[in-house]
Amino acid sequence: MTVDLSVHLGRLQLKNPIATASGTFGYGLEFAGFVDLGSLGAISVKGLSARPCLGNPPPRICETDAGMLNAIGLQNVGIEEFLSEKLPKLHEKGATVLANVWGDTEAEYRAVVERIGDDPRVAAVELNVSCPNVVKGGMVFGNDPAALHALVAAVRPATRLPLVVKLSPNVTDIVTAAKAAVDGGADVLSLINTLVGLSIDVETREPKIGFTTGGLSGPAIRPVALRMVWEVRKALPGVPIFGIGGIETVEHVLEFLIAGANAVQIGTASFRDPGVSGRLVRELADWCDRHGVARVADLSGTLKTRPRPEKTYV
Amino acid sequence: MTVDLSVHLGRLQLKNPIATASGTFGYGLEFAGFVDLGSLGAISVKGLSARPCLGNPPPRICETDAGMLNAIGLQNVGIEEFLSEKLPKLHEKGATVLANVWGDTEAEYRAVVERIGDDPRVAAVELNVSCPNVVKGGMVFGNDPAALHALVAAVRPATRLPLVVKLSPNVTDIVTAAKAAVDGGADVLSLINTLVGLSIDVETREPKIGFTTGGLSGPAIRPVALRMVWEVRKALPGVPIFGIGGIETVEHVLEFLIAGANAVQIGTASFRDPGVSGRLVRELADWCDRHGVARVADLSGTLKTRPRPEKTYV
Amino acid sequence: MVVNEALRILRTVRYDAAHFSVFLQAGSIAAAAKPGQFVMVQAGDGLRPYLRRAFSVADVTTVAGVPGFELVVRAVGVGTEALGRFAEGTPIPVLGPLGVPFPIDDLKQPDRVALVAGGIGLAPLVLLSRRLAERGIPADLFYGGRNESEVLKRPDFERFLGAHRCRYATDDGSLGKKGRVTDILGSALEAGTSYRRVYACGPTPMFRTLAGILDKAGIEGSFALESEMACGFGVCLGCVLPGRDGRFHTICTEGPCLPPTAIDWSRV
Amino acid sequence: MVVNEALRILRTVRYDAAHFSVFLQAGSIAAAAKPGQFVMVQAGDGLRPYLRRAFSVADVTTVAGVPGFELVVRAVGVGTEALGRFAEGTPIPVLGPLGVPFPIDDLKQPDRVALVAGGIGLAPLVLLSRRLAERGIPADLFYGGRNESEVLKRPDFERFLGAHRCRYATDDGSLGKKGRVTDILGSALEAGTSYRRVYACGPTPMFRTLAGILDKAGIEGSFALESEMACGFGVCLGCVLPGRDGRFHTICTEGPCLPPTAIDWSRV
Ligand SMILES: Cc1cc2nc3c(=O)[nH]c(=O)nc-3n(C[C@H](O)[C@H](O)[C@H](O)COP(=O)(O)OP(=O)(O)OC[C@H]3O[C@@H](n4cnc5c(N)ncnc54)[C@H](O)[C@@H]3O)c2cc1C
Ligand SMILES: Cc1cc2nc3c(=O)[nH]c(=O)nc-3n(C[C@H](O)[C@H](O)[C@H](O)COP(=O)(O)OP(=O)(O)OC[C@H]3O[C@@H](n4cnc5c(N)ncnc54)[C@H](O)[C@@H]3O)c2cc1C
Ligand SMILES: Cc1cc2nc3c(=O)[nH]c(=O)nc-3n(C[C@H](O)[C@H](O)[C@H](O)COP(=O)(O)O)c2cc1C
Ligand SMILES: Cc1cc2nc3c(=O)[nH]c(=O)nc-3n(C[C@H](O)[C@H](O)[C@H](O)COP(=O)(O)O)c2cc1C
Ligand code: FES
Ligand code: FES
Repeated sequence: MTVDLSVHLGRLQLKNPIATASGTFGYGLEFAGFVDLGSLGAISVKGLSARPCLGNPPPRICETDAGMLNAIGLQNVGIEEFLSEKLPKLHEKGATVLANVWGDTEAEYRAVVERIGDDPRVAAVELNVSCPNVVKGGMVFGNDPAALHALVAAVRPATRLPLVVKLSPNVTDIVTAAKAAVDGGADVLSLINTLVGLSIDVETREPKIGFTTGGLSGPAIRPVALRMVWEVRKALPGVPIFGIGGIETVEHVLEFLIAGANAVQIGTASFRDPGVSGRLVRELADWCDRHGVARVADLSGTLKTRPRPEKTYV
Repeated sequence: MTVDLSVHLGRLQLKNPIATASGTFGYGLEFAGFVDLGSLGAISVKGLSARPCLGNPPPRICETDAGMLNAIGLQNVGIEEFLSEKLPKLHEKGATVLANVWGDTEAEYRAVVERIGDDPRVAAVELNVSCPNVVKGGMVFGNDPAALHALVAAVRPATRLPLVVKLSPNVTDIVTAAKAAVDGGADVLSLINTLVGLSIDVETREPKIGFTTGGLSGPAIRPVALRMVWEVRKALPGVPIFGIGGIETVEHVLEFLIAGANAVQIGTASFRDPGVSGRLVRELADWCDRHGVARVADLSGTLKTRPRPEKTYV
Repeated sequence: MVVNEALRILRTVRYDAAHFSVFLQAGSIAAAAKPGQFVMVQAGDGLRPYLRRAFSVADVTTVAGVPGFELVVRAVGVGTEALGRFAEGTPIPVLGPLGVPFPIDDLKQPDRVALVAGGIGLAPLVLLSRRLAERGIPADLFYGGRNESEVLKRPDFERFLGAHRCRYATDDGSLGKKGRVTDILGSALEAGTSYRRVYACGPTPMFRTLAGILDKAGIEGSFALESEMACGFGVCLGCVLPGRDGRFHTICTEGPCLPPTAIDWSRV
Repeated sequence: MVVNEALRILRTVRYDAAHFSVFLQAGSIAAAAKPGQFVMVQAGDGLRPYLRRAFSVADVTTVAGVPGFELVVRAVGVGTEALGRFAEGTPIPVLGPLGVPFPIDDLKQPDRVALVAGGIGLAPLVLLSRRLAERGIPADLFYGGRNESEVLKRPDFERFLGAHRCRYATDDGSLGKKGRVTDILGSALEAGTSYRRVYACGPTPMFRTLAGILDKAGIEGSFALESEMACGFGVCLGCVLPGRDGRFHTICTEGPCLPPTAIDWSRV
């Protein structure tokens, strides 16, 4: 059986649902020795800003149980160097590129997206809204539905490319955030970014991360990510979703697709095994073949839930 | 050196900071063969309701990476049987008892707390506010600051015992929730309860938990719990805190104390090792001894944070 | 009394890629364990597996003169696989003995009983066979497996019960009758054999069919049930199965051995 | 080229409770590895340790005729401990060779260099010694440890460099001079010895002191630096150290071997 691995996230068409997550796959090129970049569904590059950013002082990372914390501080080469040095090479290798972007203010977000414009070498722009809103005193854009809506709406006119909004999971209600992003003009949602966490060196009594808190990623967060994907899919069945969070095996990929994602992004797992994303493309095809699934797109949102019971008392 | 292990959480005085978490230590008595119940700082019993509750249909639990999901559905013997059958035996064994309680409505919460009243065999009442508010269409009490404030204020007059409010971590801003609880009359805060998660059996395409979602506990959630303890301690330095979430070793206990907890509760770890809580009391004393800490209470909130850097651009 | 102790692995015997026996140091568990009881084993001190896993005490025995007890295991996932990989001599945390055993104290001399095993459900029936043999209670074994090589511990069963009392069914007919274990028990009952009680352990579909057969025949049963367990001693309330009375039965403390009539099989 | 391969453990040699060498099958890493480069090793397929750990390629060698390479390890936590527990023959995922090696290609015959090791920092200096010896470049070793038994691989150093060129310092004076390694290097410099370049690996305080000494003496250095690494090949940006230029240096790709003048030691 030839399995049809292609998936459509609205206007964004991918040859398969295995993408890589921003900040965990560099600018893609670093992985060329481990993965055929053109064989992946998509590559979300390290978050780009209008100006090159130096990032946070170390220590920036630490291991936690079944995961890690990071506070890289969004170090990146800046949009100009990306467009002139990285993107041409990615394009040449046949990569489907998601340009992950961020800014400190709405204007900065807009500036970097405008610079990308309608560049045909970019498949979609992915907005990382987990950035502290410097104007609103450090409150995170993605954690305030009104600020999120305004941000997406401000950025939306800057490009005709599909706009992916990557949501923060550090919210009471992911559906409200999802709606705000979609109302603002998001074509696709990516969920989730990292959970905010803390880890302490008890001998020095210092945080293990220089920035004090960091973003928790890896298998530890997978159940939370899956739940959020399922909630958003239920509430907004027409909105395409990238599922992200602790994916390491083909079973994990399937969990996200069944929960309602249309595609997934592999994050921290690429640190443990730089070849994992390429392998998952093959393993997913094999799994579908063995299970008689002709089109991988048909798996999306097929979770069979039972009706929730009422509480019963004696 | 004799280490002073005693801690004060406002009016709630504990012989040491090692307590056990509700739902993971039964009614305490089941552990009598593994732990001297009187040697623990406190025991929070399985969440009690006005009427005995049957709980959810199975499957109720599943393992996840570095943790587990549960949707027990708050099965419990009810407050009457607790007071007549369990509490006398706990009291006899010298246990310091936290009566963890819940209800479907404010009135039910109040009813169960009134039934406890000022019972001197109970050290404090612990309100589990992670219960869906049936009146408000299933929204969780603890996820809406106004409902949380109203609930705590409604329950507060029902007892003169110290009132502990156990917060839900599934919120955008734990500090807002903490303030709502304290304004409503909470003496002490317990944080955190479980994160809502999902896990899927990809062969059957069914959730592994009958209730679809479940509460994530265990080491996976520790960084999130620690971060929330630190945030609340910073914002409300005078409010005593039970730190909860993935604690398994004495280093984990110390992380929570340093982050700002005054005491901790051991949860899921008691399933893996029923003797862990008793052992942690001894190990904490040893650690303090080795490190020249005369009073364990002095550790609380001693995290040394560095000033957060501004973003720097090239 | 339930104890939580670190017991050394005395020996691991492999039957095939998926099945093996682990012999553990007796500790204070072996002497106390009754047929049908189980232990909770921590396979590794890491995070994967995270929770302990439940295993029936399959037999109480000695290994090269050292007193111990046996677990018979089918590797189906991370915990069972990890358990099979430990080196001999490794101490592993074991909690037990746990749960309600098979009721056998009320059996008297002329009583005859049946033992029904499906797949890895043989495990608790080995120790049961030993104890019944000691008491002189005649017992017929009905044991179904996928094929001959997945029918484990035959020499022990045949030694305790007598080879003539052991009947097998396999999916491929490689041993005994081709078909299901409930078929061969059903034939025996139709042929007029009657039993004071039927002890059984196996997968849910077997239990469901068997519950129907026993109900119809009016024969008492005792089933060693399974469900996912986090604690094994009644505190997590995770291991319940729905009862006929509308309540939920805590399998680790009210069971694992329960009469089939306690369970609402339509909801399992 | 960096490769990601599963390599078998050929042998594990224990020195004391905390120190051991692991010899791995050569794969395509051994032949390509240059002194100062490192590998990222996954110790176990489970969750603890979760990330790979970095180890210097300590030597390229053979074990019972089988080509391989050596890691010298100090067990300090979960990953290093797990690495020491594997059975011989176990395949483990290894990524490498990684990073910028010690610069040695520019050395010419009359050049004389020094090697400075602190504690487990000996590791990359073994292969460096071998290569310098092959090239006939005279090198003095200054090696500091807690005590004699923590001074590892002495026979190799003395074979490659000549015993008379190897000087030791220990905290307790059990081998060589009592004191710190930077003291014995300092004495040599004061006595008038000069070096074309000083290669060093050790803990941060040693680096900081040494950077000061070299700066004052006007001697070039190359330090094999350490920091916590999640990926090892430049993509997580987790392993940075602050540079004198105000930027952050990605230690896994710009290093690990960097001149001390690149780093802002006041902020490390
Ligand atoms: C009282 C009792 C006695 C048991 N005795 C034996 C025995 O003697 N020999 C033996 O091989 N097995 C026995 N089991 C089953 C054994 O506990 C499971 O096979 C084991 O927990 C699976 O763990 P795993 O990590 O290998 O698999 P996982 O990867 O955790 O799961 C693999 C599959 O097994 C299911 N499973 C997980 N835990 C259990 C469980 N506790 N019970 C049933 N299914 C489960 C999962 O849902 C999944 O489908 C017993 C179970 C119970 C409750
Ligand atoms: C390029 C490079 C080469 C190295 N070469 C060797 C070597 O040849 N032999 C050897 O024994 N060790 C070497 N190390 C150090 C080794 O990687 C760490 O000791 C190891 O990561 C600790 O892992 P763990 O799980 O045992 O300890 P953990 O429990 O993770 O940590 C224990 C302590 O070590 C610190 N630590 C953790 N990771 C690192 C790290 N990558 N670098 C420095 N400190 C760390 C932690 O902060 C903590 O204080 C090297 C490190 C780097 C970066
Ligand atoms: C080191 C690191 C850096 C990251 N940088 C970014 C980033 O620049 N932009 C972004 O949107 N997400 C970033 N993320 C988040 C990941 O893309 C992903 O959402 C998250 O790690 C969860 O997935 P995982 O558990 O598979 O890693 C980063 C994650 C890590 C671990
Ligand atoms: C099986 C189970 C049942 C629980 N039941 C309750 C409960 O009845 N009331 C309550 O307040 N918390 C309950 N909790 C939450 C725990 O008390 C604790 O807050 C949470 O598990 C996090 O701690 P841990 O990671 O140490 O387990 C339960 C947790 C588990 C795992
Ligand atoms: S396994 Fe915890 S109550 Fe039965
Ligand atoms: S370790 Fe990831 S960039 Fe250096």
